[in-house]
Amino acid sequence: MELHYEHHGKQYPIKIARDGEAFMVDVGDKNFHVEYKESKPGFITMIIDGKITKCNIATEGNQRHIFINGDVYRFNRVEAGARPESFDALPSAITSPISGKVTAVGAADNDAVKAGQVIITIEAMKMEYQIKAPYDGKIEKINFKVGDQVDIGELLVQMEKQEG
Amino acid sequence: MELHYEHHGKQYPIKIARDGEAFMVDVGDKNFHVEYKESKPGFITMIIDGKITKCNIATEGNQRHIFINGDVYRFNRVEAGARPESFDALPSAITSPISGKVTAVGAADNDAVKAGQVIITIEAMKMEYQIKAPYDGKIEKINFKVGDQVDIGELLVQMEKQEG
Amino acid sequence: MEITKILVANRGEIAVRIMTACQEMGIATVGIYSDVDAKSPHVEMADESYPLGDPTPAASYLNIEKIIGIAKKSSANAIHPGYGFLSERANFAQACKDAGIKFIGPEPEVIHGVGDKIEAKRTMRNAGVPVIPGYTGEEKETLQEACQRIGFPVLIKASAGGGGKGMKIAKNMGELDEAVASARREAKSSFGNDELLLEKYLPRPRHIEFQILADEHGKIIHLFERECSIQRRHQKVVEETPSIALDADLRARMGQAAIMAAKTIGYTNAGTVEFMLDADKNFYFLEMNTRLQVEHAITEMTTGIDIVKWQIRIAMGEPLTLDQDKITQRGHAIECRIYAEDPEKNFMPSTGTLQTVELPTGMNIRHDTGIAQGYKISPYYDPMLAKLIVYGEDRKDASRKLEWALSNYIALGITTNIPFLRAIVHHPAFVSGDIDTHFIETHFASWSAAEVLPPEVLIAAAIDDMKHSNIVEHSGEGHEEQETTSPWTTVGRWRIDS
Amino acid sequence: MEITKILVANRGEIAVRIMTACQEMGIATVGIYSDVDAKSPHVEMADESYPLGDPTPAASYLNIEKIIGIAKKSSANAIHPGYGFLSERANFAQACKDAGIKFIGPEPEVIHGVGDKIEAKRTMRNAGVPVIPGYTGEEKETLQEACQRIGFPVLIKASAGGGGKGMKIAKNMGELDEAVASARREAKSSFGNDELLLEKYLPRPRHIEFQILADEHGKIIHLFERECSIQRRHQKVVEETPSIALDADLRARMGQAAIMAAKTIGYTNAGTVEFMLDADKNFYFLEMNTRLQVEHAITEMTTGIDIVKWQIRIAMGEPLTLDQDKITQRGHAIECRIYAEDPEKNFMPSTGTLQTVELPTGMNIRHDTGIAQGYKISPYYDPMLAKLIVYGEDRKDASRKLEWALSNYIALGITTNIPFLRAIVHHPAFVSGDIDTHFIETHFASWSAAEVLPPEVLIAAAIDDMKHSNIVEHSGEGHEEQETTSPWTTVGRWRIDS
Repeated sequence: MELHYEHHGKQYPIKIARDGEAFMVDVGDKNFHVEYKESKPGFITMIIDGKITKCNIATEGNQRHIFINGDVYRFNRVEAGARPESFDALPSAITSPISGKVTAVGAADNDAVKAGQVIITIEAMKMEYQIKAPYDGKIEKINFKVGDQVDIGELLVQMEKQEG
Repeated sequence: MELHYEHHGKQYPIKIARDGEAFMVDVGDKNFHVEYKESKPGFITMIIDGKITKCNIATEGNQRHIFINGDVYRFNRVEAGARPESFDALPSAITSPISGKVTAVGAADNDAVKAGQVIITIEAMKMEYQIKAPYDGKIEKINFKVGDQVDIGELLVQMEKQEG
Repeated sequence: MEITKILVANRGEIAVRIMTACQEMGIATVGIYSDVDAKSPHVEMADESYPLGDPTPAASYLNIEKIIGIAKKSSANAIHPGYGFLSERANFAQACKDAGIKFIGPEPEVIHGVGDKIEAKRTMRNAGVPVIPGYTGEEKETLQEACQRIGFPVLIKASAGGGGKGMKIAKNMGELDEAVASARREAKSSFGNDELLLEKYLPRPRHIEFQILADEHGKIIHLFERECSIQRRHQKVVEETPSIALDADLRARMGQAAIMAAKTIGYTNAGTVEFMLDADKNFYFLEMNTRLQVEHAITEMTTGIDIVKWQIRIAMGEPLTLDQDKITQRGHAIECRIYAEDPEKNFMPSTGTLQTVELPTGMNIRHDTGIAQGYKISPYYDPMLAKLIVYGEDRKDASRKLEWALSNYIALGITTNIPFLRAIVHHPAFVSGDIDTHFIETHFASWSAAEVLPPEVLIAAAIDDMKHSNIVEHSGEGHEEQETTSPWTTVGRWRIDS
Repeated sequence: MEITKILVANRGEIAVRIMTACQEMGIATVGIYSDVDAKSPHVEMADESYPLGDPTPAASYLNIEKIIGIAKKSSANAIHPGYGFLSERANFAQACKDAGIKFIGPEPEVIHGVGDKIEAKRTMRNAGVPVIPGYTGEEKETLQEACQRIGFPVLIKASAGGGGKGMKIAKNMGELDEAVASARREAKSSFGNDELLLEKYLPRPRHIEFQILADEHGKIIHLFERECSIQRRHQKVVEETPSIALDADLRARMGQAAIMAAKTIGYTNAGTVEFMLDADKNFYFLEMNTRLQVEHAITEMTTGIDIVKWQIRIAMGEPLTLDQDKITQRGHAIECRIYAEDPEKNFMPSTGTLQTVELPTGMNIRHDTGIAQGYKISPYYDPMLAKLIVYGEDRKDASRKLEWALSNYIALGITTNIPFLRAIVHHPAFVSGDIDTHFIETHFASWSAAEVLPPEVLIAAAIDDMKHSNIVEHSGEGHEEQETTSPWTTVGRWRIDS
């Protein structure tokens, strides 16, 4: 079976097949023979080409958190050929990077805004976070008003990029 | 509903009924009004006649382990009217108080034995435990031989008490 | 006064810490909790706990009326405020006093006096405690004269301000006029007030603080220093003791200054005197924190003294039986604050649910926390999840233990700063102790955890996904089902019916 | 010699303890496990682990050939034996040496020499270390003359024996003949050998031991004493340091004697010199343990020194950089051994599965364990489940912390000695420090946890049983089902498919 992961805008296609109790995994042009044991949920020991590697996994929807050798890797499982997602380069939708309360709205629907202009301010955990326009453009719709609770990932603002 | 518990040879009959979300419990001639919350399995907070009490429960078969105010109580749930059990006063069966390996057998079927005579020696955790005859009598059957593994509670020896 | 029941007016790890001390001393505890904290460990731990309702801080842990009401209702005769929230509010200390409840901390007037930073500095200067040289306009001299007195570089900042806005540095007299004009413009636009302060600029200051204990009979001691230079957004991230910047002489002088500072204002209970230490080993009083400090644990590890128990004993009117010359500073302790935040995105707080959790344990590892596996991190309060504190025979030993502990600190499901903390501990500047308050902005301005995914990470993810996709193929007897019946997954008791 | 990979030839808490030290030092670890230990934490923790098969001690953790074979196969260049098992077997130390593997402990000859108790005492007496006065028959005097030299009471015991068999006390010369005759009869019948030993009888001795560190360059230091008088079946149950029986002078003299004992035999690495201390504060060499001690942790807490790391450094040939006069003993530490045993039934070991578990945590609580919730306790090895170690500013503070910790130590499903340990800590003789090696038989001869069930216990059981009986009535949507889906019961990650 083929699986695809995305991390920092880069896609990683993986091919995987069972080999008896073990697995054969292709990463890029390299092939690995892997024995895999889950001692308790999320706690994994692998023997990759003879080398013992331990790791931990947490999964939430498409998101994967993997702890290995003291490092944590966060990335997403994606469909083959999916366009890379990135908050920085969202074409028209600005989603909330944090859960919190809207304390200020600095623009209105149909306003023209400049890149860097603060559109919405969200207060979370005693600190303020400013959501800025990623480019010059026009606000199509602001989905929240002052006092609203907003969750991480929710669509805050729909924008139209000014061409040229 | 009525429940019976036994501890140190003594029986405790309890009457219990639901009272809305709470419970009415009779212990001896006293009646208690109890609110009961299990925050996670085995972790319990009760409000007994207005007083907060926390405890922990573990259950295995009829056995109850309850941790309360730093003390641990071990006792059994029994059927109403059941005869009190006691290892010391077993009429004809000697069960193993420990899991281990039989290292010596000091009598044979049909032997006459004296109270205190060692019938079976069990080795467990680097120490030896001697199973002695609780009274003068006759061995009916010894269920294990040297080298056997024996589990806690298993019937080791069937005896017949010598009358008089 | 005998304290028999303490209401802990806080949440999270510090509430748990304080309640443990109370229980060891045989004192009953009262917990309070907002709606989102109903299942928190501090609620379970308290002998009795009462709801505050609405989780908004102002409506819950900052609600003086509600909290005093609960204290009265539960017959608590003392309140421990912890840190943050109401701990440095003079009006809360006063409200406790008015209600006949002992506030575990200094007197309301002392809190009030120290709260006015400018006034506090003036008091300290008059008492002979070194304060950073500056110019407030009160002085009978011109700005230029003040600069000559103070020495360049100087820092010009808005007196109303904070957070770096309206701050300018002048390196010499030639830069002064333009710096002042620019600062005034920014101050005006940011705060609507163009009043300025001027003080000596310390290029690479360290933040060094001294722990104080003062009883109600006039005895004051210090428990040595804590080096807290590693900060982001003016919040401490890594603290250690002893500071490698101090030698025995400087330590003694700073300790004396800290005691003098506390004595001058009639301080009682535990407190912290914060200093800036410049590259030439000059130190200046910065401010005094009139409460238990987040990082108090490193002092406890190196001195062997339980600061919270002493807070309670002092509040009971007991005399300090600790003597300055008997207190020893041994070994080295480091604390890391574990935050739910994303260091790659400007330390933005993160929320979510703690999933796979396994904490490092072992000798000389102290883990103060108020959360557990399965907990939802809400956006209402400070994003600090826990404090990881280690002790070693020396700084190197402690650092290696910290590295080990961070490398074995498994807490998945929420983005935390753990990889960032590891990077700090590995950094050559940290290893050599070459740190100052600009450490993070200097060395970690555009830090990123990992640019590429190593093959073993992809392999683990792929096999895990393949195994889970099997559930769908052979539904009903797949992986999830096995997990549920495995002994590994069974929390709590089992019911093996015989 | 650089040690790069250590095989830990042990199991349980001590294997975990040693592996943590290795990992902090950057040394790779090899674990070994018998069939019943396949899921133990030490197996998970090691970088690589190898099976020993058959759990019988002789076939597994005592199997020199298998263990040396695994060390060679895994390229481990050192072996740490822990305590128990092979730790004091000279032939194992020799086998390691022969295989070119560094044994972390003293030389085989030293282990062998100390293993012969009578020979060891002779060596110590010759070196001027006080040894209990006695008569072995070698002396050129009559039994009566020996008794006059030694002073009554005297103890007569079988030289072949142990466990109290063939032991008799004579309080004066008039009782001597009958005591000797009686001891001889018992010795003959119990051991088939009527040879006797005679030594001074100490009515209420304390067991006091000193921790030693000796490098391979001739430097020896001690890390002060441990009081280990509270024993059952000659196994220690509660240990503490410092001992309240020692003052500074006696401590210094005993420390010197301990160093002398180690020096005399050319001791290297960590070791323990055990003494008996009588009511008149005379001390006598008892024996030397040539290994890490179970109770080493209390010394680590009061001195701040990591004994296991020093064992490894010493084995690498590093010089001891600790100086005797710089080592400080601070505060008070107490250890309790948590055993799976039934104190109401003559400390019979218990087996079963650990169910509801919640451990006390907090500052200055160290919990060394190699088991976890869901573990089956098998009858193959020592019944010690864990060590609970606490530190306090003084003995009272430490005792109260220990009380708190034991009162919050929830480990149900197996009968443990925890209620018994609480009873010890509460006992007036313990509180006042009036302890000796007969403490348990004197004060707890027929101890029983609780005679009656209090109403709240019965109420809890009844409600729990009623709730569970409901499952049957409304099968399919009852309590068990809820438990399975409750977030409380979910161990490990969740899979929330979006």
